[in-house]
Amino acid sequence: MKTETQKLATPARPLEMNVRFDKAQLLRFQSLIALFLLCLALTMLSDKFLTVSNLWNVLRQISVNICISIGMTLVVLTAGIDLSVGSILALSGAITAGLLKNGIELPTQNLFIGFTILGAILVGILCGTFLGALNGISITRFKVPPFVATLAMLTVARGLTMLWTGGFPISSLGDTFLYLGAGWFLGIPVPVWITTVLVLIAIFITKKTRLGTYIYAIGGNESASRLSGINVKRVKIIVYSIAGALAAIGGLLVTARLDSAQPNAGISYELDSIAAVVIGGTSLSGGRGSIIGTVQGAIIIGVLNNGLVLLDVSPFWQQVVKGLVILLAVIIDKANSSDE
Amino acid sequence: MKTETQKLATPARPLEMNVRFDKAQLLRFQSLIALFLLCLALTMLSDKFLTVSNLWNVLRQISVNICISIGMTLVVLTAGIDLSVGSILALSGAITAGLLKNGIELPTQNLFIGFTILGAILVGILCGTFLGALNGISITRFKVPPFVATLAMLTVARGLTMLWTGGFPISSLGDTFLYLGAGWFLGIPVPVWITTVLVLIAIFITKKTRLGTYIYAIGGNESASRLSGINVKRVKIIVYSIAGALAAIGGLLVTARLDSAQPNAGISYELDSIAAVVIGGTSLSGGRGSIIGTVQGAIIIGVLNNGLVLLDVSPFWQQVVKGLVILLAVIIDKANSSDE
Amino acid sequence: LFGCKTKEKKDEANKVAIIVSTLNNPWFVFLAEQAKEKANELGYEAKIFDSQNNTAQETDHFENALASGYDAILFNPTDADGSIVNVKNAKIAGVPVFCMDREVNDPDAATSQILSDSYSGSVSIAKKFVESLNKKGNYVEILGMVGDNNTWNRSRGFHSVVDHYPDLKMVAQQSADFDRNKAMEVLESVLQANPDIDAVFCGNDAMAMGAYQALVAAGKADKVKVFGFDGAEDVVNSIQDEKIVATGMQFPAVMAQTAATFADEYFKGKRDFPKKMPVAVELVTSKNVGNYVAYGAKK
Amino acid sequence: MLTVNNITKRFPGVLALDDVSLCIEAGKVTALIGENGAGKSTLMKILSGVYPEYEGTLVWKGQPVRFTNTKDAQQHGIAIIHQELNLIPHLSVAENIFLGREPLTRLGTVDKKAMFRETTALLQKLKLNVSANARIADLKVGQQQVVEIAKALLTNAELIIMDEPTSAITGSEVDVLFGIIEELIRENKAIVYVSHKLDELFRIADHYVVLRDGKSIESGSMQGVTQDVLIQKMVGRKIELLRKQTEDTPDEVPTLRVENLTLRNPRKPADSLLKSISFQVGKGEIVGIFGLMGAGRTELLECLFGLHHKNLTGTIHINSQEITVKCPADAIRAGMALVPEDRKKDGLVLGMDVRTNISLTLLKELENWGTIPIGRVTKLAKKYIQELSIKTPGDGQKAKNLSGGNQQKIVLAKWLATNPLLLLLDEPTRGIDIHAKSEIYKLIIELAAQGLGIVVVSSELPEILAVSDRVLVMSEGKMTANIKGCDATEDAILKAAIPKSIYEN
Ligand SMILES: Nc1ncnc2c1ncn2[C@@H]1O[C@H](COP(=O)(O)OP(=O)(O)OP(=O)(O)O)[C@@H](O)[C@H]1O
Ligand SMILES: Nc1ncnc2c1ncn2[C@@H]1O[C@H](COP(=O)(O)OP(=O)(O)OP(=O)(O)O)[C@@H](O)[C@H]1O
Ligand SMILES: O[C@@H]1[C@H](O)[C@H](O)CO[C@H]1O
Ligand SMILES: [Mg+2]
Ligand SMILES: [Mg+2]
Repeated sequence: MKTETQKLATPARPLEMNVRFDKAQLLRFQSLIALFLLCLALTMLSDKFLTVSNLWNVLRQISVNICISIGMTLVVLTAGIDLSVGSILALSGAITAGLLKNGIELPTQNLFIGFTILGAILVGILCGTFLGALNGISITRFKVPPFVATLAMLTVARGLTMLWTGGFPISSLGDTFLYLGAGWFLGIPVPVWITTVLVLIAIFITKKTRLGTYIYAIGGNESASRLSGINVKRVKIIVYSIAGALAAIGGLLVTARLDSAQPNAGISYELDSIAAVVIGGTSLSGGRGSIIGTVQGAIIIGVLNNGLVLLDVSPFWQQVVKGLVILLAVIIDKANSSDE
Repeated sequence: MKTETQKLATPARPLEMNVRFDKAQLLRFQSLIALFLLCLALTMLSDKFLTVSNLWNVLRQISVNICISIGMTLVVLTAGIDLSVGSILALSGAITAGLLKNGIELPTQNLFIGFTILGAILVGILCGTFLGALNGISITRFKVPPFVATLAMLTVARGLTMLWTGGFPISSLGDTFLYLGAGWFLGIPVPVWITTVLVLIAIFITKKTRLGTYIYAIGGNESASRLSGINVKRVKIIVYSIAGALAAIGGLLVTARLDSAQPNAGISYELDSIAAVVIGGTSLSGGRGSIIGTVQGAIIIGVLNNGLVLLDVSPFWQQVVKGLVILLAVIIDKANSSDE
Repeated sequence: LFGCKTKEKKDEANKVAIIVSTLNNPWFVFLAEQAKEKANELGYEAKIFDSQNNTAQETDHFENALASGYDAILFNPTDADGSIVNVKNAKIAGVPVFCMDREVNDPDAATSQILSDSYSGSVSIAKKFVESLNKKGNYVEILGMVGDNNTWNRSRGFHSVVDHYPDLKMVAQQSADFDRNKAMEVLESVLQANPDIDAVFCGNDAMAMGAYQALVAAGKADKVKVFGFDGAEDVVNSIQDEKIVATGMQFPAVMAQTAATFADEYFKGKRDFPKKMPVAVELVTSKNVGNYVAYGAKK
Repeated sequence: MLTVNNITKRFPGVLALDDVSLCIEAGKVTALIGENGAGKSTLMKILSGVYPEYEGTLVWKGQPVRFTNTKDAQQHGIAIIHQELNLIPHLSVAENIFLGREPLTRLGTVDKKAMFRETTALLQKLKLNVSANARIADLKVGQQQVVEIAKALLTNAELIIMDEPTSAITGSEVDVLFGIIEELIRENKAIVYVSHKLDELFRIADHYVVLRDGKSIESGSMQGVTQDVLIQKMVGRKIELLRKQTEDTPDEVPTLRVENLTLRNPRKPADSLLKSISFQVGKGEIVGIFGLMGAGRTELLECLFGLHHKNLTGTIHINSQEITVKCPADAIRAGMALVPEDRKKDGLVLGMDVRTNISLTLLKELENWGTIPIGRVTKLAKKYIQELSIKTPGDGQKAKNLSGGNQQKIVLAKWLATNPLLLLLDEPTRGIDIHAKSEIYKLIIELAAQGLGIVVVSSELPEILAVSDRVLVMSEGKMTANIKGCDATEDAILKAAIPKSIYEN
């Protein structure tokens, strides 16, 4: 028997290895092809595209979407979806801004401002995490379909934002805070630093930790996962909380960049985010996909937006072109993936 | 042995009978509970709610969403999704309006206007059907995930609308056309007539025809359907075309009602529509659900919007309340369904 | 029964519906709230309806408002043409409609229209624009929502002046949906393609602030002149600090209060209202900014 | 009637069929045998048009053919009962049976009446007593398999392929099926029959064809062939299915003690699916639970494993310690492991690789410093791939690409990895080849020897008799017999399995 198993295996293994390689890396290679072609085209069309400053510019602009899309990827991997990210982003941003602006009741300001910023940020992120957890709870405990649960949250959180801000922006939050969104550190924009770190953590979680494996398992076959002793409900609640927290961080970045919390921030961000996830090769039915794929999905979208403006395509045509290019990108990827 | 199998199954049989009953009717009963409670509450809270005129209001207002949601239900039943309905609605509406306004090159107008209206309408619907078919093709032939394919179409169709209208509304299309959206027939608003007919046709298709069975089958288990010799690709293309056609009809209703085609009509209608479908008990993973459920989902949303306005809820609070009520409605339904 | 219905209607206080195109933009929030305050002050019940830039939803609001027996509508249309039907229906139902800020293209549908003249407003901005660039330079135009007719009123008004100066070159024209963040990102990218621009004209103040932020980030804030439209708080302050050159001050408060007062007079029996009552858009620059506050003139 | 010439089929990393040739005669039952992963299903899928790409040729009634899809094959008169159920969960039995070939009324609508009529007739013929309107999702695995059979019978095909049609059904249903097969043979139709239950082959097959590692080893007439000979040909060497010499368990504390377990039927609170069940499993004891389809065995195991906590009453003791299991996690913590009945639905994450599937129950233990060292996972996986001789190109292969039998072994592996106190096996050798079977029996007995308590639910009497120290029999949710292994005889067991109610009339 043994000899036999080996016999079967020997021709197979090398093949297998890169099949396996596929699964882990393929998606990445995939999106890279489309991304590469896209960049190539833009470089040829505009000499302004492939410049250091423009690349930083693109990266800074997509950092928010990437930030949100990390959480979205985890959610989608569990075969869920989160439509509330945009509203949670707005609410957390507004809360942080509000606390920063009016929330300082300490004697010696300049001593405590640093602390206050940190405090305001923490509260903002906590609020995002909490709303995310609520999503998770209504989905697991009350069995509400993720689409409905998070759609409800989308409306509620937007309403709360309006109530908290009264519908008016909260502006001029001070340079220290602005730095988070607009500053540079070691020649790299601060938001890019932040998202990079978040991406690395997310990759680590998905590839190396138990939580990561559980997320894939639940998306792949929920009942088998439950029978294997995985606490499905807890994992899902955690995942939605993470998504909420990341949306909140996204909110901080937006607010900091604008030096102002806009009550209508983040409207329809959920679409961009899900788009990044799906273009990145993650399946909406769960169980398959990768953070790195999502990052590339986000980059494709970002590069596209940037390119269309560089070429000063008229606002009308932009949408047409954008849609077609995205379609094309995904088709190219499919064509180049041995994946069913 | 024979007698034995019989004996064994007897306990199971009644079980399955009413289980079966569930599946067919439960969803309907479900949503009715939530809907009933909602209406009860509103009737008690406002004497304006339960008036004939107001009920016609509600029905007229939801007719467009129902119209779109019929197509959406079919798509979702095949485990797909269509984000492009809003844009297709805008484009078809604009095309019809454009043709009506500028497309008349016949000598004796008043003789041929009727024809022209019909012609314009047909072209509008055809265009919607065509775009829907394109969705279906990129999903089946090019294996683009429905989310991306229709998201791309959302952008493209919106762009085309802007190009066609130049960003300006196309208005005053004549009373005959207006009648379609604002008129009354036998004491019932015309749009309500139109949607009712469409709903009946859709129920007929899903319950009585092969196409209907195949739609459920594909959503329930695509590979099994393929093995049973169903032409999955064709069915899907048909379904997305239908969705496109219905979006176009929705576009006509909106345009006719406003006597003007708005370039930014239908923005974010896909969310309302999917919400109606899911609240109506259709599962986003396909294979289960019903048109009638969707209709009730749409009514719930419509009644809610109407009610919140009748009661003096401030616009900001409205969003909060709306979200919570929808969540509650679904939870109530879940609680009342013995379904897993 | 009908009689008693009308009778009880008599002793009810009149109700006023305030239907605005969107509350996703502080400008309209302010407009709506001013109208509400004034109406309440005059002793009427008032409720705000948000059309969310969706004319169909606006129609729903009209129907619901008429169904629930409002007696007057203070109206900020989503669309000059699309909203005509709604106003007409109200007229048929015998409910007066007073338009605020945005116009409906029908001379006698509305009882009266108190309008902010976006076109001539941006004409005067354009004049300032030409002057402060002294007739030459590269500029960028950032449009509002391409589906919104104020976007085009402003763009047209602006170009009706600026296009007469061949040395003023528009190097890019992009839309940012009246949104601060979008405006910033768009301009960031535009700056990549056109590093040496001299001015940016924005379709509203939210976008002007976004544009300014982008310029700061690119270290060009002092070289490039930014022009806005609205008279929003951030921009008024920025003009004070000479960060932004000029904006067109609209007077939402004035428009809203006038509309509410008209409604009051209507209830009291007055019928002859000016069909159109333009409220001038005033040019705000660092010279006269002292006379203004957010969305209006200093009292 | 059908000749297969030099068929070769490759999958990424696998040579599934290697130059296979055979021929199938009308009016005969051809048995196709081979170990798990030998290539049986793959070959059948080619014959029925599922896989259009392959090397080699098919000759159907003298004509060379190449089916482009299943419909194509159907139209040529070839029907197949797939090994893995291919039904639409939320459609009715009738809709499933007629899927893709619905009868139409004059109006062009689906003729539901006709479908209902014919289906009911068909179900009667197959003695499956469920309504033609019942939803597939509400049927048990066994009942579903009968529907799958009905589906194939509906087309009056000339060649009917049956890929392990009896893997989920028991005595009476099998008899019915064989009755029908004989009928078909009388109508001079051809049958290809794939099964790991050799005794069945001797009952109905005329010819046999042996596949090994994707090659056709040999074929011939069943006349005068013995089990051992067949096994020899399949496995390439001799194996004897050992029968455990049963021993009484020393009366120390039992590993598992269950008292008055009663399971309310959530849909009809009136009746209960399990009626006050009490039994024990001693340390190192193997308890076999026999019952006819729908007896309640699966529910019983599921209850022990915490799946029906809400509707459950009664007490469970592990090592004389009362425990409450609210969810599988609790059960696992208490030292239980459950190999479920339906591996695809509950056993495996099909989209994941073998390695992860095996380690899924054990990640907590493998974890160090909050990370999962891939090395340990691979080591664990390789160990079990070895021990259970799981046939896979590598521990990175996706579970869904393994043959049915090998998938089952993975499920076993992932539970053995938790080395539990009590092992619950629901139909543990369903679809598993004779060789693997004996390996698994050996394993079960070994594990028992190491002091594990083991419960084996099976619908195969020989299996029950082979491994049990003690045999429990269930019928209609009641425990109807508790027989010492040594006194366990076929008819004693069957007698207890048949519902009492039958004797009354
Ligand atoms: N879709 C596939 N992709 C890759 N490999 C596959 C695929 N299907 C089958 N195989 C491989 O082909 C070989 C034969 O599989 P097959 O299912 O035909 O075996 P089998 O004889 O039916 O086994 P069993 O008796 O367990 O059903 C196995 O090694 C299996 O892993
Ligand atoms: N979904 C269902 N629909 C109808 N009856 C059911 C269902 N689930 C369980 N039952 C009934 O519960 C009882 C026990 O079923 P169960 O599957 O546990 O028996 P079993 O002995 O495990 O059968 P099998 O041999 O198929 O595993 C049977 O009477 C069965 O008819
Ligand atoms: O007048 C309003 C405001 O300028 C707003 O900022 C955009 O829309 C215009 O109609
Ligand atoms: Mg097989
Ligand atoms: Mg069972």
